[in-house]
Amino acid sequence: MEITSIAPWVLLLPLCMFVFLGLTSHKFSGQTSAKIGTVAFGIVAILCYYIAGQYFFGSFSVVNENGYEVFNKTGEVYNQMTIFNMEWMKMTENLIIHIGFYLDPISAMMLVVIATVSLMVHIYSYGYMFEHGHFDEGMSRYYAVLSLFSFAMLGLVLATNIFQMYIFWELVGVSSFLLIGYYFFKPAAVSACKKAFIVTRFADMFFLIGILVLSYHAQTFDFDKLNANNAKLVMDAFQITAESKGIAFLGFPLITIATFCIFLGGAGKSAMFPFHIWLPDAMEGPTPSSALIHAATMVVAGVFLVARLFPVYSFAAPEVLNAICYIGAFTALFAAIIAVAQTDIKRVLAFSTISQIAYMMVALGVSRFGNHETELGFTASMMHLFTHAMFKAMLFLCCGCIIHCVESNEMKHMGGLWKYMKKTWICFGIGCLAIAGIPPFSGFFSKGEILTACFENGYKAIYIVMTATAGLTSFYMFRLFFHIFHWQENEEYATMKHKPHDQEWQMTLPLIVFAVLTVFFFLFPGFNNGITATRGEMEMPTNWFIEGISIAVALTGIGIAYVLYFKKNDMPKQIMDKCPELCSFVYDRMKIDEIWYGITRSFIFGVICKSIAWFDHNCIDGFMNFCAWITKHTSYNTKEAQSGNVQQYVWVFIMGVITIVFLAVY
Amino acid sequence: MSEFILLYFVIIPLVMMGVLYLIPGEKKDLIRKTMAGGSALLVALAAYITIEFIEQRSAGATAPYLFTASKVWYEGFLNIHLSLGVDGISVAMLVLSSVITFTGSFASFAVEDKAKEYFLWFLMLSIGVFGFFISIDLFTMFLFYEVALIPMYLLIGYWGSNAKEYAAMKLTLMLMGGSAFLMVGIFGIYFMGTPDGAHTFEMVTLMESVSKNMPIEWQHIFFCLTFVGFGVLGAMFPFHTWSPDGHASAPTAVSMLHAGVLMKLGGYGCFRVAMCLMPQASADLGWIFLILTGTSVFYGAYSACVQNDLKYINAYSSVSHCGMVLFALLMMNQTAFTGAFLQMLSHGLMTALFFSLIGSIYGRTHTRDIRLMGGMMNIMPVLCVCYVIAGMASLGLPGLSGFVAEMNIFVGSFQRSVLSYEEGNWMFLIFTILACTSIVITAVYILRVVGKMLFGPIQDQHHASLSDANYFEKIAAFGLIICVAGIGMYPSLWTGILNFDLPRLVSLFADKTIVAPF
Amino acid sequence: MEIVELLTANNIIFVLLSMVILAGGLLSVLTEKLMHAAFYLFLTLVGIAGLYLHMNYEFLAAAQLSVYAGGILMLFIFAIVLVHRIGENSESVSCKKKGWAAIASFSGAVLVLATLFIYGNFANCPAADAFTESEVNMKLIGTTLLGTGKNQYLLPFEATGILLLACIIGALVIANKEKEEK
Amino acid sequence: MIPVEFYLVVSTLLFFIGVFGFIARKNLVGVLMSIELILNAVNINFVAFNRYLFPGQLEGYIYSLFVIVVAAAETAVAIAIIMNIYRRKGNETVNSIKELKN
Amino acid sequence: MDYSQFLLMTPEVTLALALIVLLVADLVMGNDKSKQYFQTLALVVFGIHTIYNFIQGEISGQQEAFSGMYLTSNIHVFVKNMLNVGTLLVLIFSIEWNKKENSNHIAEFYLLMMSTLFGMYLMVSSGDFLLFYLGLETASIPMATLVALNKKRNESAEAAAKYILTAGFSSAVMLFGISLIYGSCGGSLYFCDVVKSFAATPVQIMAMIFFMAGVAFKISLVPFHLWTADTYQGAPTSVTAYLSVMSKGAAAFAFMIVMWKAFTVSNVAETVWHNILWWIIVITITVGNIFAIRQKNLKRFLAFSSISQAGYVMLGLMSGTSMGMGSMVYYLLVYLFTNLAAFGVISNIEDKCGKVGMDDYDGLYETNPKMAVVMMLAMFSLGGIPPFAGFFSKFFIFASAAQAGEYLLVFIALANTIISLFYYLLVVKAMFINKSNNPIAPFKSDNASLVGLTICTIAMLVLGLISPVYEQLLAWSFGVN
Repeated sequence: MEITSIAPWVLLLPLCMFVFLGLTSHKFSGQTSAKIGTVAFGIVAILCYYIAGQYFFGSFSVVNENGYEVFNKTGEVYNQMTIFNMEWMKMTENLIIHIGFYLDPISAMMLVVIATVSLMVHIYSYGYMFEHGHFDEGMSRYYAVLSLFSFAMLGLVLATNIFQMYIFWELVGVSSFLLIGYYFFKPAAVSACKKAFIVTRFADMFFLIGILVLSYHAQTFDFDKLNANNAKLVMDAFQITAESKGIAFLGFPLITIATFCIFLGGAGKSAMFPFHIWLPDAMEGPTPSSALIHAATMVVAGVFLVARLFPVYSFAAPEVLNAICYIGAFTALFAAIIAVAQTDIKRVLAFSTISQIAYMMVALGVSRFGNHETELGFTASMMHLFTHAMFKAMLFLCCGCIIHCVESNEMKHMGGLWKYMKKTWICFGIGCLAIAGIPPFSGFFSKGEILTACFENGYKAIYIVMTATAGLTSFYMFRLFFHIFHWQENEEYATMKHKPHDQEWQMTLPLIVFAVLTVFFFLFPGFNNGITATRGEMEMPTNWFIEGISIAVALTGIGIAYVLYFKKNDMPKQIMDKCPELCSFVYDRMKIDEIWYGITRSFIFGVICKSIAWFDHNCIDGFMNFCAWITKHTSYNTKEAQSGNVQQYVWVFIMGVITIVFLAVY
Repeated sequence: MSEFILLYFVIIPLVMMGVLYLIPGEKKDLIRKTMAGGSALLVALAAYITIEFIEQRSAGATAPYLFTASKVWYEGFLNIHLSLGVDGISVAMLVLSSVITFTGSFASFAVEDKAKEYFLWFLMLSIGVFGFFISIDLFTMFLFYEVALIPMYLLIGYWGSNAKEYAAMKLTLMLMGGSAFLMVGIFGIYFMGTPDGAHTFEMVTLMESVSKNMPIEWQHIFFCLTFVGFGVLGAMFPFHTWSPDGHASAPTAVSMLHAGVLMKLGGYGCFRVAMCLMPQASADLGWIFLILTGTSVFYGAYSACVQNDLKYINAYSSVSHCGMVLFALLMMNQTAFTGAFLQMLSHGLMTALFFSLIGSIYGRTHTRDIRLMGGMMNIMPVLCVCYVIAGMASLGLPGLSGFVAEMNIFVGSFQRSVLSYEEGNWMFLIFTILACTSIVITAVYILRVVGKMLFGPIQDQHHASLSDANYFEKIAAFGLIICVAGIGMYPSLWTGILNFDLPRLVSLFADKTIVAPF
Repeated sequence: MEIVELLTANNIIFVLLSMVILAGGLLSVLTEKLMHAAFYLFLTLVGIAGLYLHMNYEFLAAAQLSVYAGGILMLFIFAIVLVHRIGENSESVSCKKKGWAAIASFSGAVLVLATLFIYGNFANCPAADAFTESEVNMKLIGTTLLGTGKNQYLLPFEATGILLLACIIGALVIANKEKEEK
Repeated sequence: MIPVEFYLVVSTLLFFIGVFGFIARKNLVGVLMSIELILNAVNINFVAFNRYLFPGQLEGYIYSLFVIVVAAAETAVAIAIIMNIYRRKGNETVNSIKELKN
Repeated sequence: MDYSQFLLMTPEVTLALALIVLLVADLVMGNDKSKQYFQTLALVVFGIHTIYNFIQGEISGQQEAFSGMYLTSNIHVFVKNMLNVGTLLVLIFSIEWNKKENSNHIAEFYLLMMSTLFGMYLMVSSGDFLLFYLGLETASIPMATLVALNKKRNESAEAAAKYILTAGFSSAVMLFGISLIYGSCGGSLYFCDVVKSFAATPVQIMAMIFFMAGVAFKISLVPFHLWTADTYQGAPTSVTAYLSVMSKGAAAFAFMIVMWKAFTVSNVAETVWHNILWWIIVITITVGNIFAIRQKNLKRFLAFSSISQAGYVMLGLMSGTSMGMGSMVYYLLVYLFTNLAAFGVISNIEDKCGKVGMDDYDGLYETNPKMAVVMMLAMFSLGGIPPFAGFFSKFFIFASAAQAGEYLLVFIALANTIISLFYYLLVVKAMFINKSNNPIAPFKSDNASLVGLTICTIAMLVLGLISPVYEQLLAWSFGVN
């Protein structure tokens, strides 16, 4: 198969499925739509695997726009390949938006991630939505939107230029919106989807401004050109030299502003503080879609964005990378702390997602071009992205199974489930071990590399924070795990019509697939071969000292969780009673949402919008009405001028003459 | 008459008016069929013109206008011509108008009361609109502009809702006020812009002669007058206030045609008459209007956030979007121009879609207060999905038309802003960034509607038994959605058509220094 | 110019006539009784006729006397008699109204006179001192009225015919009214 | 010789006396009389100008003749109308014709 | 003595002949039986007069008779023809009224109409202040009797009284002005002589203003307009129509001729009256519009509308070019048909059910759609809405003012059209939008009115769209120099 001929179908097929399923939603039953959607995505997944496989392991070439033949690999270095690039809209001579297919190690990796997770979610959803199915006809809509999301996400990672990325960026945003709001009759879901969309939209505005600044100066959107030769184009465009930071705006280097704005876009999607507020609420969506969008794929778009522009960041704006790593570290710790206090199992996972994405951000932030040590973060980040996608998706899907049985998200309705759902128990356990960073599960490798990167690049404080976070992570994950599966059996199970049980194969198969991927990750071909900043091969140093510490910290976390939560006891309550304010403060997510609401509802809505509306109604409109009123009023108040008295008429007449004469003559 | 092929845009509605006049008022079905057929004919004509235009341009026709035909109307001194012609911009507008007339006709099928008269006025409105876009003579342009104004009054006043009489009067009078500015401007252009004894209203001649003949001080005056004149129709702050009331009270199809097309007359006129004829003046004084239009962009958006009436929300969003059109025009570079005209198309289509849907919903629930509705998605899924699509187009979702327009506008504005910033002026940059913020606010108010009205639990149990869209509403909505998506997916078609002519027009402004006060 | 020189017969007559005219006019507008007003009006009209005579325009004076004093005034008197029962014919006019009227007429008079005297230089007119004592003979009047040349007035003369005809018809129609309604 | 200005003084004063009368009188006949005063003032002007300034032609002279004639016609019609009013309303003061207003 | 000069005066002569014929006929037709044919006869005679004058050949250039006392040219003749057509239409509209309300004075009605028309002819054609004065009086004194013709209503008499008194006063004021002109402008009252010695001295200016006031009264320009509304309201509707269109139109045209010929030495913009008129126009349009808003009686309403229209008409004077004249005449022509259409409808409805209030017109479209449509067209045309003729006439007259650089004035006038559109739309609103419990019952109007309305409607619709009329007028017109 020619790559160039199959590549368009990777994008076209999901799009067609979206349109097809959307238009025929009332024609087919939900199951039929689900089957069609799943099969179609299965084809897409195969194509993705094929392309990724060919890219990493095979050999092929495409002809680039200059007419040179580009191979996927030159020696050890993977090349960036533009499989196709179609002009979509020409803005100026240089600024042309293309829709294309850009293949490099990270996008190939993302292809695999997306294909895998999305396919699994397609399969899983069949069971989940069908049986859970309030809503048979909604299922077609669900699958349609899943297809839309897959299309958008694939388009995003395959973008050849930053504007294409922005386009698909918005599309994933909207599909996320639609999926969160899938249960649109639930007010909570409605407000969650609005929140998600508006917050990310707000961040996207910065992304757009960043794109505008960057592209105006660089006169291109293309990643190829932006990143080429150590971001030389950008450096020149912004007149960055060794001595100066180039063009300044308001005293800041413009490049810093531009790249930071772009990062803010990513921060919005990736739920970095302070844009993280939407992600916990987004859990109102169906659990499989949370697994896909809010755990594995869309939320890492921000990480992917920074990785995609990594040369620009690294060479032209390293200070932004610093900022990224500090923001990331803060977010990681912050989210982990909040996760400790949450009782909704999906919320816990959501905060853990925030925290884990922050890990990736930190890893990127500490990374620089230079040597293998400094570039380690990049690879670590990508690795963590991959591993996290797998185990977090698995955790979410497990949650889906649990919620399916218990019909509640709250921990207090659970406990002792291990007896009833063994497979889920095992998978969830694997996931927790992985996220805690226990070898040999996948999380161990990626997290370890991240910590190493922090440490080795001299970010000691960050390293400490991240290690602490790792401990917290293992604590809250196992708190969750024990709370759900052990603790104390919920008496209600006995009285339930359907006792909790492992689900049918559609829902179990994905769990197993992910579990396998998580457990046997160490068998994978090394990420150090290709998915690196230089796209070449690199050594992955293993710092046993750091690994050891991280394992120890993780085990400590697990241990504490075991003590506190394995069997029902009073200890957690006692601890919480010691500082109830702090607990409720943390439970309330540190009131960040309230601050946001304060700004938006009270200030923007209450003050700005209301006052503008008031101004419009009373001043502008009022002025027009006043003009009309004054005219009319004058009219009615001048009745007396036409008094009916003929002598008055003449008086006016003669006075008119006199006045005119006076004015004209004197 | 083949050289007057453009005149068919006026003749077809005229003939339709004649036919409708002959049909007795009770035969509503026949009237509707006539409308459907006739407006379909208009769409076909517009399509034909578009294709033919592209072919001719691609074949190398470089005349500023194609399909030109000119016939002296008032001979001698006045030298008024009936001059027809189209360039890329007008072709786009013609397509927009015909599509909206077509869908508007379908959306009007629900009109029962005096359907015949309704359609007669509706056709007159469309005559004005079409006539405006095919004219290349200032006099006929102005004439058709005014022709389009007056049917609005009766359409809103009779078939409207709420404070319809107030709104109708306000709208008519304010637009008339605009035309007062405009008329003075036109006189100025006519008498001072052409040498004595060779006065003419013809755009082609005026394009060259105005800047040559008119002293720059007078150009400033007449630029302001014409810009304000058309700006009123384009809902420029602070002359926008007719728009919310007018749109809120107008019957469905009238809102569609009005917001969709008539408001575009404003932007089109600002560009064609005020800017292209007096480029130097627009470079000198554009900043005044930039402040106003920049204000309307975010002002409309913020106002929309706190409205509770669906139509008001949409009307304020129109203020915002149409402000964007004028805003982009004043940026005076090709990308911004492209964006402006795309925005015209896009806003026209999506706002028409909005209004047709609102009309359908209102026709069922008899309320437009979003606080009183909820969970419509359960009740009338088709209408609501269409509404969501319209909303997405409005907030600039890629793949729908709003996105391409806005992106062009932002890129274009940004280019101008940076140039201006490098000269030490802040103004353009500030307003460009303000305009950017409007995309967030747009999302806020669109989602507010979607969240409150379409999603959520069913608010009013009386609504639960309402029906979903019927066939003509579907035709209207789907037709518009196809167009919206068409532009959004494949913008090159339209940028291509526009770019046949824009470079020529952009060159008018190329050598001018754009003045900014700060 | 000494006072004595001004006391020519001409001047004295003029002054007397003017006083009659103005006093008559003033009284006629100020008096409360209509009949008195008509009488004072008569005085004014006669005074004006006297002025014409003084300027040697006998025909005009005659016309003035016959048409105005004889015709129009009679009409007035008839009207007064018809519509006013004697004894009830006094009318009191509010001071306010008179005040308004006075403002208008006084300011007007001041303005017009000021203009005439400050700016009017009739004395410098080429024919200013061409005052001839000669009478206008009737034949000249006749040819002037019926001639078609410059400064001859056949056309106005004919037009007046139509005017008078129309006025007669009109006045008749209006005056007829009462009878028809009965 | 009496300068022509003196005639103008008389005529102007008479004119404005007439104006005063028109505005101040209550009775329509009185109002009509005031109009006659004004017309006479005009005639004095015409005649005096003719006599003093332009004696060569009879322009002012003839004009005043026509004015007299027209005045007569006008008075006739006006009195007919006033009589009409009187017959309808029972009086003929200015106040009786105040129905049409605003 | 060159009596052949009368041959130049075809319109006047034929009109006088018609007048005589009718006078004689009236005398001959003594009994009631033959009187019913009088109306037909009068219409025929007047029709013949109209047509005869219409088909007269063109005159070459400007001509004069009686040594400049009488001026004529194609445009003069056109104005007279226009007045003929208008009068004919008025007569047609009043047939029904004559039969019903005025059966005793049919002959007088026609005779008075025609004699006032004669006066207007003289006004239009005068080249001398005397003839102008006589024309004006001929047009106004008999008019007062026409106004008083409605025997059933007190208002009619009141209107007539107001009219005759103010008319008398204003003509006296005008005469005072003329006398001063006589004194200060070289002792000749021929326009061509006046202009020679017109040097804008203060006395001359004062004289001119007094004169202008008198004419402005006739055109009802503010502040000389106050009689207008009362008289229009009180007069029989056909007379109101006649007053508002013919009387005003003739006076306006005559005013232009006088101002241009007698008071303009070289350039209009430099004259004093130009500035005065500038302000008068502004005030007139504004006051007319503002006062019109509050009116509830349609006739009164149209009176105020006609005041503001008079302001627009005066714009034609401001340029002093042939375009100004042509535009003004064209404006008058369009205004004639438009206003007559409105009055035609009003008089029709008044004849049928005696209603003239704006509230009475509520829901007219439901019951009498055709009447409502004609009225609506008239309102739109008056408001200057295309494609009706009113738009074109407004456009051209504004253009003529703009030609002279009067952009500010044009703008003010245009801003005022907003107000005027407001109240015109009020009528439209009443007919189309408002609902009424007691609408005017459906009726069938007489054929004559229908013919008249049809003519007016067609004129409103096509007059603007066909260019030859205006082009021809422009060709015939002349400017100051």
